[in-house]
Amino acid sequence: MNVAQMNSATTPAAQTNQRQRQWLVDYSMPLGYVVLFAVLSATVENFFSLTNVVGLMLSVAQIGMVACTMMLCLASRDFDLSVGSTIAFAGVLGAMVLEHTGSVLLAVGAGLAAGAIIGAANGVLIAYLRVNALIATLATMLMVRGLAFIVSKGQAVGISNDAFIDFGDSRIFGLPLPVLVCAACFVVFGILLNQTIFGRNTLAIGGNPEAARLAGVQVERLRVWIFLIQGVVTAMAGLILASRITSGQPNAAQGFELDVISACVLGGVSLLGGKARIFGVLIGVLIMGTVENVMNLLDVDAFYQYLMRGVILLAAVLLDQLKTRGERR
Amino acid sequence: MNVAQMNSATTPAAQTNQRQRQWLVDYSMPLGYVVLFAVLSATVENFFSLTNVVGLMLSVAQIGMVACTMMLCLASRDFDLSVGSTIAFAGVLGAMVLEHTGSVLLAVGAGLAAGAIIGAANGVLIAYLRVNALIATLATMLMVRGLAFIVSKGQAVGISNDAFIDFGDSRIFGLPLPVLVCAACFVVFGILLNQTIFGRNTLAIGGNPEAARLAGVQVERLRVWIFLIQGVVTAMAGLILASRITSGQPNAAQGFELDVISACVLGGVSLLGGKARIFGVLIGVLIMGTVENVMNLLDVDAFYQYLMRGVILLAAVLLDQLKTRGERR
Amino acid sequence: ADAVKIGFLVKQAEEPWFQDEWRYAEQAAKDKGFALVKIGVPNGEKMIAAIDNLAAQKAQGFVICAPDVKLGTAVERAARRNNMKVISVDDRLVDGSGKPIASIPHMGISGYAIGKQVGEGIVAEIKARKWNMAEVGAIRVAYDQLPTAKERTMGAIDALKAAGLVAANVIDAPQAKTDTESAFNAANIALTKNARFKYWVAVGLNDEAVLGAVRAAEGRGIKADSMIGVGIGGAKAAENELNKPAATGFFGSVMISAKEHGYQTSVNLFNWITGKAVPPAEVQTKGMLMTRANQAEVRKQMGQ
Amino acid sequence: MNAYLQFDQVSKVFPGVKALNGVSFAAHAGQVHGLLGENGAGKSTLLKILGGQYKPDGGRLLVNGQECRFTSAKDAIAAGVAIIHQELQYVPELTVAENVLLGRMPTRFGLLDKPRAYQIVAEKLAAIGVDLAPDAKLVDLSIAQRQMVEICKAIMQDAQVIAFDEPTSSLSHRETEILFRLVKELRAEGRTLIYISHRLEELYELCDACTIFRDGRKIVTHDVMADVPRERLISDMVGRELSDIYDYRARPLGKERLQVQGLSGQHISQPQSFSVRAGEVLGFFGLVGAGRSELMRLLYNADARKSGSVLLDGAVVPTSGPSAAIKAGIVLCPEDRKEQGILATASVAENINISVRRLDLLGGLFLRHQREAALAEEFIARLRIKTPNRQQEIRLLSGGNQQKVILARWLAEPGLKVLILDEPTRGIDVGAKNDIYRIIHEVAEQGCCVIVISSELPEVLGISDRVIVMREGQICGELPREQASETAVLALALPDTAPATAPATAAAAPTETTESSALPIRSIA
Ligand SMILES: Nc1ncnc2c1ncn2[C@@H]1O[C@H](COP(=O)(O)OP(=O)(O)OP(=O)(O)O)[C@@H](O)[C@H]1O
Ligand SMILES: Nc1ncnc2c1ncn2[C@@H]1O[C@H](COP(=O)(O)OP(=O)(O)OP(=O)(O)O)[C@@H](O)[C@H]1O
Ligand SMILES: O[C@@H]1[C@@H](O)[C@@H](O)CO[C@H]1O
Ligand SMILES: [Mg+2]
Ligand SMILES: [Mg+2]
Repeated sequence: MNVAQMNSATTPAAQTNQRQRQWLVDYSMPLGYVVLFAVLSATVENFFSLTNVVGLMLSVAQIGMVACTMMLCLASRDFDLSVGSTIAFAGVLGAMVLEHTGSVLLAVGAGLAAGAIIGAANGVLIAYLRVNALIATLATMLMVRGLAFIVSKGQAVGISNDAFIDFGDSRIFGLPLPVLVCAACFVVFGILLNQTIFGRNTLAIGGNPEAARLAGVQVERLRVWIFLIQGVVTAMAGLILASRITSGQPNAAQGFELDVISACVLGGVSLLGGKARIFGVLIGVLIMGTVENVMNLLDVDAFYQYLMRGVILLAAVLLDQLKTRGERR
Repeated sequence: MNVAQMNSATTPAAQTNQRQRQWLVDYSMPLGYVVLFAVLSATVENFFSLTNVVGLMLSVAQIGMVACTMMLCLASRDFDLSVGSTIAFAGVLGAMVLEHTGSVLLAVGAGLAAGAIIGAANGVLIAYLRVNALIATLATMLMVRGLAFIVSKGQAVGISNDAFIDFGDSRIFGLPLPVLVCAACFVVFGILLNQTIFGRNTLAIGGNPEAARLAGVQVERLRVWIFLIQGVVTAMAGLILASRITSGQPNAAQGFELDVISACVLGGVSLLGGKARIFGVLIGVLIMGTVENVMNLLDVDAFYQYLMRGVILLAAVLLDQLKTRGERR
Repeated sequence: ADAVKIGFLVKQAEEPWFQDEWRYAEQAAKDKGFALVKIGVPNGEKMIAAIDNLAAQKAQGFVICAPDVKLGTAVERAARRNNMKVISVDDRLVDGSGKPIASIPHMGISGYAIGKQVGEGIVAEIKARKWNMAEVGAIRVAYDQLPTAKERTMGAIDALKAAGLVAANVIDAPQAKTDTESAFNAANIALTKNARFKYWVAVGLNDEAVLGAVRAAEGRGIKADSMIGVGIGGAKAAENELNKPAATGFFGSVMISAKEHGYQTSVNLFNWITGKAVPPAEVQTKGMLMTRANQAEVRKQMGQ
Repeated sequence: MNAYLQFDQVSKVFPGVKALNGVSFAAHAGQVHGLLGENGAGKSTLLKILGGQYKPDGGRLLVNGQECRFTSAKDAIAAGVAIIHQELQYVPELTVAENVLLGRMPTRFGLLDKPRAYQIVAEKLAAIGVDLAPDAKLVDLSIAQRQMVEICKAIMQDAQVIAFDEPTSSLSHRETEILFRLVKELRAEGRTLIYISHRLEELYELCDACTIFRDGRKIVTHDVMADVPRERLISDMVGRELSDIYDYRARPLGKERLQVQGLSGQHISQPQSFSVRAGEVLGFFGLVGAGRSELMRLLYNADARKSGSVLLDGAVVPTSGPSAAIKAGIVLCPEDRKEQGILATASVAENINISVRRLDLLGGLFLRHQREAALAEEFIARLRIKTPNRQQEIRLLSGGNQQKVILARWLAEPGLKVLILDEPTRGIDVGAKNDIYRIIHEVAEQGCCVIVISSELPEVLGISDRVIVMREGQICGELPREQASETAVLALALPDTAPATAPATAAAAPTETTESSALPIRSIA
């Protein structure tokens, strides 16, 4: 009907226009990264080589895995500072179990179980006991780090089991296993976020917890699950790290949490919850890794690396900002 | 009249009851701390002595100063990760100027100016260029730390000027100057928060930036001011630290930002903005310092200190949580 | 007389090295019958707070490895203010202008000298393997924001240069943090950039750093026969590596004696406080290169 | 008795407020039961109890004869109760379909079946008659559209009991029409419907029975709505008589005070001009999305301008943000109270003083607490704001009372010259409406310009000296009070069915649309 059409908010032409715009907004980050990658390949010696690119991916494998679950966590308007400690603890525990029992299965099981428990504890504290997420996970961060030191007596725990060590080292189609695991995480969590009730409810409780609760979403349970999964994936990252460095080190991955959260935010995940794109997170992770990689390739002085990292971080978000300019005021 | 009474929103008795309840909610933290302090005095040897209490206060003087401004920053729904770097940079710069010119005035001036510039840069990035506060201040954190390393060539800058060193050391009425400066900050920022339009507008933009803007608050300008003040106070803390440790250290105060933010959150400042109590922040800072102090007095093992710190952090928020239980629903 | 109580302050309590020092200091406390308070002091602020804390506990003195040597004046002042005796361990304290502080006795190592020992150990092995110096690339896993780290690695590189390594063969791999993974990532890039070398050697501030470089090399098929990595410290991380059934690129570690540092400094301070003896102004201890071949012997000599 | 839904002695106490005090009444299947009452009377609280959001402190709730003790919204949903809340509860970043099916998305092999979800929702939207893309995100929709999504969400639950809490407060005619048709269909299907509104016309049109609340207590239940005279309803609600709620009195108008020249912005693509005379009340009418709010936001410097200028008393108003407008004497009560109006966690007093305090500071910085308190108390009394005390957090007030607080914020401005009210009576009870109209006229009598945007036609006609009508981002006509009849205004506001634009001031013949649609318009006056 005429009336309805005229009245409707947007004409078809305007709609296509908006779609295109939306597309640009959605894919500007990947596009930007492709351009960056091309430029670096052309200008930075050794950058565009299989070994370097594989090395780059390997260097962000751990961050990437955990960023997938951190994305869910941030999307639900939460926060997790305990991931760095969990990596260390899972690695140490796995190494100890391995050395005592010689069983890879038991070692991996113990590590993952520890991650699940830590995550669930975070979740219960935050969802049911309503402790502020920053404080709760800061507390578990301290406690878990303490445990890692205590069980290992502060010493690195050596690993001599070849089957376990091989995991971090071996390659399939030229790609190291840790990179493949990380890629799998992106696929799995991308699907989880976009194609499952779990993912949509996560966004819903981050976007408007009250609305989600009123629609019958079991907000508390969901939050515990998110943290639990985060714990398990983080523990897995810790075990893989232990395998790569052939030991469980209690002081590994300090400051890791900030790297992961930054990668997510760089990828457009909102700290205020309700917004997340797996693609963005991937790009965020890659940007972080690329910056580090290129600076080392170019022999940038350690002190200037700080400066550069800051500048590039800013440049990335400012560019990202441009496209949303004028959208709101 | 019976009906009217039943009907009227509140009976006088209910009102007094509510007042009392409110009072308890408002002062439960200070009360809790007083109880904690009493218990520790009775049970921990050497805790309740002038030297120890003064030492405790001295140990939180820097955190305290910066927590005052961080409170404003969080109240306006922002975030500042760059404070640790600013402390280091201001200290290094002050020490260098001091060693070159021998003028305390110039040194302090340079340090404070640097702080103001860093703060203002943060503010402009966040308020006008709309960069996410986490990323913006993470970037300045990296850049300023880099600058501190670059100007000092990575080496601590020694200070031999006695006038400058004495500042950190001298006492008035038995209280060290840094403690007095910190106390002054609490008074000034307490007044600023509660008794001035600046403080109220800060809370307003934290509570609902759009509503505040429509109500005539100059949101952008105010945010820049908040960061600028934060920069200056942080630089002051950096200079005082340099005076206390008789050198400007480019790698000083790493992780400081997390301590400060934790103290604020512990004191009931909401990360979602709009809520802040100077009293709470004071208590938050004191709890952090006391925990550290007591653990050292009791010679708690370094690894168990992690555990304990986590446990106590949790205990503090859980206790705080109890009182607000059932407030909603 | 009053019971003696001394503090033992270390910059990085989580590091195995300092855990060991503490352990031996405790041994001394038991042997001599004094009380020991151990506090970690990761930065200048915490250090001053810890000294004040010791004063509140009525300790008469402390042994310290400060987070930065330039904190010397601050340590000296804080000790004087609280009327405490102080001995420095590991790192020698200096004043604002960089001169060692004479009033504080010291027992420790020179970062540069230890580094030199690393370099010399590598040179000896290169010669033993009859490598051509021109074909050798040297990875310096760098963490220059930490002055001792810089000294150590520069010492090692200087020793290599003295043996004929040209500057162009030295490749800096700056690590972002001091853990093994960061060293791995940094070394990985260094290897990528310099595929031209046949042989590799690696140095770093500690065992963890060198371990990262060794693992990165392995990832590219550079195994024990074409890699010589020598770390510093000789604690568990090195032990794990040297006890593996097959040799790895981690050739050895220059071990320093936590026992001597921890035990002897505590005893010296105790004697000083009780008026038995004034400690010597400066004692430099030496490191020993520990390899697969000699590890049992070195451990015994170092008393560990 | 076939009372499908029964409240029995239900009570609810909040700190300092007895929101419900032993309320009992029954609603029947196949009927629409209206709830009426002043702002803060407890209507929404009752619905929140019905929806499982609050637990009652006393009393029972029976659904279909069964006593229900809901512990969460989930329980209520399971028991066949759907609520459309007064404060819209949507997830901004999710799509229309995802919001509608929140918590109930269809799946296939464990994965979301998006095509099916979109299809289901598209069909439902089409059936209802709402023209919305199921894959649009809620943030990109107007408030009215979001409200329609909420309604669709509740209806999709296929619940036996559906309760509407002021659903029309942010809808305009077209959507209102759709809603009414829906409500009637649901009634015909035999469902039990609860309907809260402050618009008496609506209640008369839709409700079979009604219950009136005051101060948390039930005053009376009328089993046959149509038999109750309007005056009776009003006096039961507000406890006093109200004859003419608009209270219009002709005033002498001064010279042109506010001149708006060629304003354009993002959604107002063509430059728009108008002016207001001193003492004039200018009404703005238009359909949803006509651009009224946008135009006022441009005037107020709240959005970036593409062109144009604003003159007040001949002087150009600086464009540097709302603070500049306020300084010049122009103020705006925004339409979206929750997002743009209230400082949710601040007190009532704080919300009133936030702007005006700048004029009365000690040394340009320090607050004068006593004067602020006095000012707050004055307005709480003057506007009859229902709050336990001035320290109460504003978010705990009922919607209507929040609106009054925002109004107080601006009435407190001593240098007030132009008062812009965007949907000022949205969600406000009849008594309070009357208060607000009275205030509007008082302000006008003092020589101020008052601009009122409203989607309630009777209101616009009742209070305005002149009416401007907007359509699709443009001012399309202007009618003086004498010529501003319902048909004339609607003729301008509705999209043309005839090719020619209606002449600006003519009371054009009613178009086909106006005739055929049962527009819910009734004059109270
Ligand atoms: N969570 C709460 N805490 C404290 N007081 C509350 C809370 N919710 C509602 N109230 C108070 O309870 C009373 C009833 O509020 P309610 O929202 O039910 O009113 P209402 O009849 O829906 O009003 P309106 O027509 O304005 O929407 C009001 O005085 C309100 O301030
Ligand atoms: N933030 C926004 N994003 C996208 N479109 C917007 C936004 N704000 C307004 N619009 C569009 O601008 C046009 C004018 O909207 P405006 O709110 O000014 O209309 P209105 O006449 O006030 O109607 P309403 O009753 O909906 O408030 C509409 O098409 C609306 O969809
Ligand atoms: O920091 C080092 C420590 O790692 C150990 O090697 C002893 O010397 C210190 O300077
Ligand atoms: Mg209501
Ligand atoms: Mg509008």
